[in-house]
Amino acid sequence: MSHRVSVQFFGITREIIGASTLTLDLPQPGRVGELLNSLKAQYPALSGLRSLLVAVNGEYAEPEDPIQPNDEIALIPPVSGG
Amino acid sequence: MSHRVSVQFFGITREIIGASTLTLDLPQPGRVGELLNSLKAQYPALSGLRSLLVAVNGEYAEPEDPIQPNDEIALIPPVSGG
Amino acid sequence: MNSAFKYVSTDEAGAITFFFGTVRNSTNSRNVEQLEYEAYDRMALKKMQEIADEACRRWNILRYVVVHRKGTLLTGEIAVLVAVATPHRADAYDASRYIIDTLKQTVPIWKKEYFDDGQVWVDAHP
Amino acid sequence: MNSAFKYVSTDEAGAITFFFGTVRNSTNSRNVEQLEYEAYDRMALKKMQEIADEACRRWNILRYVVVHRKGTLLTGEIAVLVAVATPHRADAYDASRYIIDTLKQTVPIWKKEYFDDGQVWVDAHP
Repeated sequence: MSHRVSVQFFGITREIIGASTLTLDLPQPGRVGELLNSLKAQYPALSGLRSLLVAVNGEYAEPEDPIQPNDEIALIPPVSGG
Repeated sequence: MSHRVSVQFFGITREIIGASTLTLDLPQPGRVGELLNSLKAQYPALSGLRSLLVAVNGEYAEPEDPIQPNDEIALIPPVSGG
Repeated sequence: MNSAFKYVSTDEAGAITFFFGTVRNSTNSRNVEQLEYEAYDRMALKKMQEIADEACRRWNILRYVVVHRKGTLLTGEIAVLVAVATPHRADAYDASRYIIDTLKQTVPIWKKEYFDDGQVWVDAHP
Repeated sequence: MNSAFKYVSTDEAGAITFFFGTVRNSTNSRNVEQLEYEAYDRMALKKMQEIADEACRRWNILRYVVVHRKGTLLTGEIAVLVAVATPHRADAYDASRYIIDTLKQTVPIWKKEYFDDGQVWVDAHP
């Protein structure tokens, strides 16, 4: 059983993926670490980044955190504001 | 032998002395410490200040520094700018 | 800037600090022609509010303004503004520095530098 | 303030700090109605220049402005302004703080606070 999640991309990850949003199938219940691994497998250039975090509903998440349907998911490459 | 020096006063020392400028006779060669002692003797309220420095030609001076005729002398009570 | 100053001014303030992050014309002696900032808006605003709230817990802050621009910026333009008003100056300096340091570490905003010979997402790679 | 900002702005600057010392409406919970600043002008200008020169030796400062007002100031008015532009922000914060801290310790300017029930030369007595 799986569920679909929509993932947002910004900055260099948007350019690596070639899209601002992707809809992915994740095993249910998905975890942040699984999402990251699946994306890194499909887009090896992601592994070359200095860091790569996942935000769930606008909060930085840990690899073991679950992903629920309708969560707002975003990939966060190294930030450089300011 | 003595010489006359003109001394400027600011802030609380101006109010204690009751003048912005005084002309004093100092033994020649006068020293900063002598000037201070002479003023404190005449105006005991000066001794109640948290600090009292003398500037000679716009520079903080030590008690043993000499005072020459035509030096610009000022009494400097505790500063409180800013 | 004037409106930020008016906003943070208050009769209880003895100190007001402003920090402006501006677009520098060079990085590692390469010539920067322009910058582009991209933000994850919803999370960026939330994180900036969290940082300001934490600063208000740590220091005696009367008023503050935190603004980050996005889109294309040219050399000399202001990218970020942090204004803090406090009764005493140590708090204004410390809070301002905490806000900008933490903002740079945690707020999801990304900067791309455009050089005459290419473009780079800042700090993306080791 | 705008003219100070324009003056310190430069394409090599990545950080600009402003410090404003403003007239607070109370000291030790006494109500301050107004302030009066008196200065030994010649020496104050000399000392402020020395402080700025020393800051330029210690930090990589591109431009700076240091202004102190004198005479009568009301609550909320700006008494002192320190603006510093540097390539990187740590220098702008450190230099700004050095300048205002040293100015307060060494520049011959005196502040008199007027309360509803009297007046006091600040810090004059132990």
